[in-house]
Amino acid sequence: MSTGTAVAIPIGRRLRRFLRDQPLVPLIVLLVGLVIVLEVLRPGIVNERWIANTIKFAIPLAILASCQTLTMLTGGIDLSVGIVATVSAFVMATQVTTHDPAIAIAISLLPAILIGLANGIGAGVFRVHPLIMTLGLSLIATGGLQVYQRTVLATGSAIPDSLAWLGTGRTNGVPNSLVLFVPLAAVIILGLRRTGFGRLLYAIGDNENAARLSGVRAWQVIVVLYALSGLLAGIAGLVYVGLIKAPSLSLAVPLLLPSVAAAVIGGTSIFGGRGGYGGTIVGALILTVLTTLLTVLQVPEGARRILFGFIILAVTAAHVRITEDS
Amino acid sequence: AQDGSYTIGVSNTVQGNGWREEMVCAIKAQALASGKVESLNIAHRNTDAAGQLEDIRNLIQAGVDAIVVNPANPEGINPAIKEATDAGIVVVAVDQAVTEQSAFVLSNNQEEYAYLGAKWLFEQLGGDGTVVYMRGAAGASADDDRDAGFKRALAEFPGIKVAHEVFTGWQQDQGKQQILDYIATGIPFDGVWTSGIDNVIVDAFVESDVPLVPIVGADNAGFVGQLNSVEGLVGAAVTNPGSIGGAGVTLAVRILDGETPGSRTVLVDPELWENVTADGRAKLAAAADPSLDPEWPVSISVPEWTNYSKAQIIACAGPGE
Amino acid sequence: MTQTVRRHGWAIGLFALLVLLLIITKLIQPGYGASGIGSLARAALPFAFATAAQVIVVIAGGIDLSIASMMAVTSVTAAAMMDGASEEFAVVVVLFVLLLGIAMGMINGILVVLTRVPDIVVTLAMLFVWEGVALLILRAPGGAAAEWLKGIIVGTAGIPGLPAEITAWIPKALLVLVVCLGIVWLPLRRSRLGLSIYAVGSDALAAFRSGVAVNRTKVVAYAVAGLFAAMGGLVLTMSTGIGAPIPGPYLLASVAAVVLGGVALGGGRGGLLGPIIAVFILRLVRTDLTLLSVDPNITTVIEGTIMVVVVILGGLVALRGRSA
Amino acid sequence: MTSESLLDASGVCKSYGPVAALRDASLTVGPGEVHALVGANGAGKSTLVKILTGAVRPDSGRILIRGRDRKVHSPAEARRSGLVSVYQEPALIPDLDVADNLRLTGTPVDPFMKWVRALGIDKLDLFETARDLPLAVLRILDLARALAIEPDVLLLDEMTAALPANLAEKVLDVVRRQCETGRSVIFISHRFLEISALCDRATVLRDGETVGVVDVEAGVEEQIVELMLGTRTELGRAAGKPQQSAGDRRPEGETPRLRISNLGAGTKLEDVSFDLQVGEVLGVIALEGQGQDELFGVLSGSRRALTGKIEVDGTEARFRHPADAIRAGLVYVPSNRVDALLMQRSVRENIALPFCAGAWGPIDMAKENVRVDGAIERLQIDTRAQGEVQRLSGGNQQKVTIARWIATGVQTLLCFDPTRGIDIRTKREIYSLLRELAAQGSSVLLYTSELEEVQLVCDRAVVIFGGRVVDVLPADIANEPTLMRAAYGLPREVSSDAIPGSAPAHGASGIELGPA
Ligand SMILES: Nc1ncnc2c1ncn2[C@@H]1O[C@H](COP(=O)(O)OP(=O)(O)OP(=O)(O)O)[C@@H](O)[C@H]1O
Ligand SMILES: Nc1ncnc2c1ncn2[C@@H]1O[C@H](COP(=O)(O)OP(=O)(O)OP(=O)(O)O)[C@@H](O)[C@H]1O
Ligand SMILES: [Mg+2]
Ligand SMILES: [Mg+2]
Repeated sequence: MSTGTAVAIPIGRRLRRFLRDQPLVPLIVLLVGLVIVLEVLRPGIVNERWIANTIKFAIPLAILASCQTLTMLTGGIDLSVGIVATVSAFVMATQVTTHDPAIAIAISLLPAILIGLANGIGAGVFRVHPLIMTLGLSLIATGGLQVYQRTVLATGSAIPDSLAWLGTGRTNGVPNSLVLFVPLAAVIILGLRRTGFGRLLYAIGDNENAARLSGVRAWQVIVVLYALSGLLAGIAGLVYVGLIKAPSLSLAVPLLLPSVAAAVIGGTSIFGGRGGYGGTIVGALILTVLTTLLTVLQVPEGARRILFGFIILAVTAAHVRITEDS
Repeated sequence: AQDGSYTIGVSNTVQGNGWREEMVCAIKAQALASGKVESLNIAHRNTDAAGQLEDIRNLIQAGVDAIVVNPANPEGINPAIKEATDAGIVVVAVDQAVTEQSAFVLSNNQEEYAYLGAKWLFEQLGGDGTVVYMRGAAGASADDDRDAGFKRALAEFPGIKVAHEVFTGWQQDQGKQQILDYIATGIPFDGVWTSGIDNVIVDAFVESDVPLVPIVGADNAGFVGQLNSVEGLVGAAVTNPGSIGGAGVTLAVRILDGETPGSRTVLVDPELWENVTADGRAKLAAAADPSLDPEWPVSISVPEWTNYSKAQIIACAGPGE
Repeated sequence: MTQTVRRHGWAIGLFALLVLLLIITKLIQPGYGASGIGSLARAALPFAFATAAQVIVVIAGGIDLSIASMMAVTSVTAAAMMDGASEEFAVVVVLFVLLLGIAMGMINGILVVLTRVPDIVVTLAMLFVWEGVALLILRAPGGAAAEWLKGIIVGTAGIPGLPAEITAWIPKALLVLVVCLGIVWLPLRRSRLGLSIYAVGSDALAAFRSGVAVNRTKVVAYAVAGLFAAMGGLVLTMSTGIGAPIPGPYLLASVAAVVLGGVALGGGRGGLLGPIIAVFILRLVRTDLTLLSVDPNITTVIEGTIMVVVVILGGLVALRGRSA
Repeated sequence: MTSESLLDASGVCKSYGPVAALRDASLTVGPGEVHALVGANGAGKSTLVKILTGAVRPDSGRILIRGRDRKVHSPAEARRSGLVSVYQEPALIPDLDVADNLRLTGTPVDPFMKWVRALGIDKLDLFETARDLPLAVLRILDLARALAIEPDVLLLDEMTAALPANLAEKVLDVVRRQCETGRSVIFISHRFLEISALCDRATVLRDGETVGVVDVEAGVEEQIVELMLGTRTELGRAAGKPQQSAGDRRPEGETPRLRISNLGAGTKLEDVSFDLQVGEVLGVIALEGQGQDELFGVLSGSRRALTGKIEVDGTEARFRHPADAIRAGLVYVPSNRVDALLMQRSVRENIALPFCAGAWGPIDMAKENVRVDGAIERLQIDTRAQGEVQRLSGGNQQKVTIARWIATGVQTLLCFDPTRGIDIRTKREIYSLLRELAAQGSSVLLYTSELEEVQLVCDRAVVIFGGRVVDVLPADIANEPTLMRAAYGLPREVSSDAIPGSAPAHGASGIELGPA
């Protein structure tokens, strides 16, 4: 039996403890590692322009992943974000031909909030599992978008300069989309830690019954949460269409699974009660860099997907191992 | 059935893509314009060959007179086509061929599509240089056919090398990120061949402030507009009309009327419009149509096969709507 | 008796709904008959196997997002192996592909257990992996299927002892489904292994303390899911005659059918019957919408609405039942 | 039992991150012995049990079974070595019915049913889903299942804590008979009465270390408590009689804090009426399943009343959600901590939860600090592992559930068996806290399964039987025998001067669960 006070904690243990208390650090290390691998494979690729491009593509993904982070904290998920973002982008692009851009943007966010609200009412009031509720509503939204599309075929579409500036532009080498994203991320991160609403998300995800006994009306929180998630998805769609500049009927749909992956890689528990938005942002960056890395790898497409899958798994497994109790 | 009262079923397995949406609108417009179609019965969703089997069988149950189908792949839906033709239903496959002999085929020649564009590009480069090869969706048979055409052209130009081959999945956003990444590597290349994800590629060059290289795309309204207007852009659009669906309706109606064509297969060969020669520029200028959705092919009709007006296809209304 | 009704109440309700839908179908299309039921059964087959695979994993407290990709792998493997091979060789192919399915499922399960990453994340990653594998096996749709295999799910079955009037209504595809699911599910459900699967999904800690080998049980559940997915992949090859490397729309459909069928996402509760009936309901709704020649875009809206409304109604019924 | 020991564990250590659950624990059990394992909350008793039965791996330590070195990696392996445990938490699979639960563990049904009957449950539907059974029944079934496979060493972790007195008595009987056949039992309980009535020896754990092994004989309690707590002071005195309560000084005719009239809910609560005065601690006494769950459910807003009315400070109140009850000043402390806590969140977030329920906006951190720290201090919560509440021991977790309401400023506290499974020091702290609250003008409604608590903390007690109030007793005559008689629905004896501390003669009549 050691009797002295534990002064000499082995360095390994100390490192582990440090990493566990700072779960962002290993994620960032990993991100840097991927960038280094990329630079080794394609010397010269990591330059100012590439970094700006990566950030531009990571931002819409990170905003969509914020929807997953917030809903996953309560033990839910939002599978409608891909189509909601697309709806917003498409509605904006078609409305802008007849309206002022600001009005078109406002109009385009309306369906996003409404879909979110419907998700929230289903999940919060009728207690439908969010997976099913958001899946069902994404089907409904897909159909609705197609119907809408028919009615506006003659109007054409356009991307307002302001959104193009936001999505694609750079000022002194810094992507303009950071103007929107930095405050947004700050609000989400602080909101989760320092507001009653943020605390309630964790509380509901951890133990809804306990929250209820403490006087929390969970359904209200859930309804607001999913409406917020819809709004965020709508914003992501607008930023994305500003970046891609081609409003299609499936614009952001391929981002759905990556948005879930970004939140999970970032350390948010899919069972609720644990996680945060900081990790999600790094997760989105990791995924974006990984996509580039696989693009520049000259291997068959099949092998590329296999690698993508295994790398996601390896990253999450490493993160779980580092952050869990030893 | 007597004149003017045909019911035509439609089966399509990709939803939410401009080309396919145009195809469906062409089908509706042609059905209306023909005056011989009483109603359309459209099964239109994202699914695979097995799902298309289901849709075709449902259409058989619904008692349609003819089925216009854009097949998920050339072989997978043969059993249902056979069942339909056995039941006396006329089946017309559009866009892609099917191997079932009892069906009529009115298809875009995908191999030729790729060959034509690639050959033009390689000639443009003087038979020497490197190109970025931006394919469609991995595992799709149309992509495979186009690959065959591209490889055929490549074989004819030993001086051309493929610097980079990627699958865009026919997604605008993926294509844009991929080309931006590649531009960022700084590795020089001389041309880009795309499988129809084209206007975002031009955007990427413009936004990155790098010199444009020759780009081959499809006749999508957005890209055609760029070929006409973007300073310094050299490129070509290869036609791949979505309006082939309307042609399919015409063929089906003709067969129902008793005018069975001599050959069961009609391949619609693509055209190439480039902006290098005056002739090509004239064609492009004539084809350009800024009022169309950028994802829609500008060839909104197939000469001799369709007789609807532009207003009709944009209205996208079928009989009884 | 009441015990049975209470336990299978949801499935019984779904069955009533299915019968109602069949009657409606007959009203819409008076010609709807044996051939219609036959194509319904064939359309339901791949969905049913995908759903069965999902059911067992969900009962074990997990979820498998890689089911459609595994179906693609087994489908292209079968089609590629049978291409140009003899009819008899197809027997070997079938056995091989079933084993392949079990192996893939086991890999999923082992990764879930070893990495301690939540199931949904592991199988999300494996979705990409299996998709890649399928593409490496066949880069475009192709291959072939033995004629006898294709014939298995076509037409109606003559069952000895039953009059022709009845057997004329029983499609072979339905029989194939019942036999394949029954052979695996019935012995499993009543065995200790089956109970263990329920136990692990219900409360893994309590299961561990009850002496259940939790990890092994999870791996088994995933392996059985892989087996069902392989059956689904085979069915795809049997019905289309080829293999296609791009996964079909079976993943989300399987999750929807599982929930509609009364299996709790979270584990431990539900059975196979309800979800399979739900598959038939969803397919029949599709048929009805086509028969009614509803605008295809509205069709998507209707399908989404039905999903949401049925689950909401189910929730309300369950609440009513509990408070009564 | 001197020669050959059945089980011999020594030097067992186990850490959870920074928390050392066990530092150097040892335990020796001989054949035919009932061995008590005692210690304050968080001393490491449950952890030791889990290690002995393979549910948790130790960091180090040596376990000998019948003199042979054994490594047990799972409860299943432990069972094969003859060690079976009934853990502190129910271990039946909630979604399986009882029969399937038995099949899962390979438990023979006939012996199981025999034990179930011996343990006082006459009617058991084997096809009932475990989730639908009350906690007390689940505990009994756990025990019966363990007994049915005839273990050499039976480990009971706070088996009696969640049981009503009649069932607890049966358990003690069964344990006694168990060791008569040469089998051993390791018995964990916070109730000294049970330990002295049952056990041969006791191993005392303090802060994860074995600090002593004593033979249980008359007067050994003081010694155990001393070992347990490591101090000598303040222990001779019990929490003492209730202070002169505010209730007694109350002027006539003042409106009560809470007036309940003809309340009925669910199938069990039929017709209950009583008043809770300002500054009063009112005990509620009932056997298992007499409607007390429903009563507290209705008062806390978690379920709806069918009949009757509730008046708070003279105005009628209707609660559709706990939030309504909280707004009316009625706050609820459930007995099951799992129901009340956010296990993955910090102590701070748990305590501050009720504030967030009403205020979704930015949190005033400075104000929150003051309130939370005040509550932690007042309840003396051990916050070494405050990052996640699940790392606290049971007693400290229970304190957090109360601290939450102390921080809010409580008017009426509804406590449902708040001292279940809590060590004696913590209990006393909670008692004096309740008295203090009452003295400050709060009211407390206290359901307790430990009858002696009525005289320790309450001013009065209402006894509920079959969903109705059968008696209301002032604390000075509410000794255990009187309460017990009333709880069984028997009329009050004419002379009620029973001797405090004498063992109540309960469990004799075959009482069934559920309303009479
Ligand atoms: N114990 C329960 N049993 C059955 N249903 C419940 C229970 N508790 C809540 N619900 C239902 O679940 C939903 C959400 O419950 P929650 O308690 O969060 O809302 P609420 O504030 O009680 O709603 P309301 O104001 O309508 O009473 C509501 O529809 C509610 O009726
Ligand atoms: N899974 C765990 N993770 C972290 N800490 C734990 C865990 N389990 C127990 N502990 C800690 O180990 C210590 C001993 O806990 P244990 O449950 O063994 O106490 P106990 O003696 O059974 O207490 P009680 O009488 O309250 O049941 C406590 O400080 C507790 O906080
Ligand atoms: Mg304990
Ligand atoms: Mg404990």
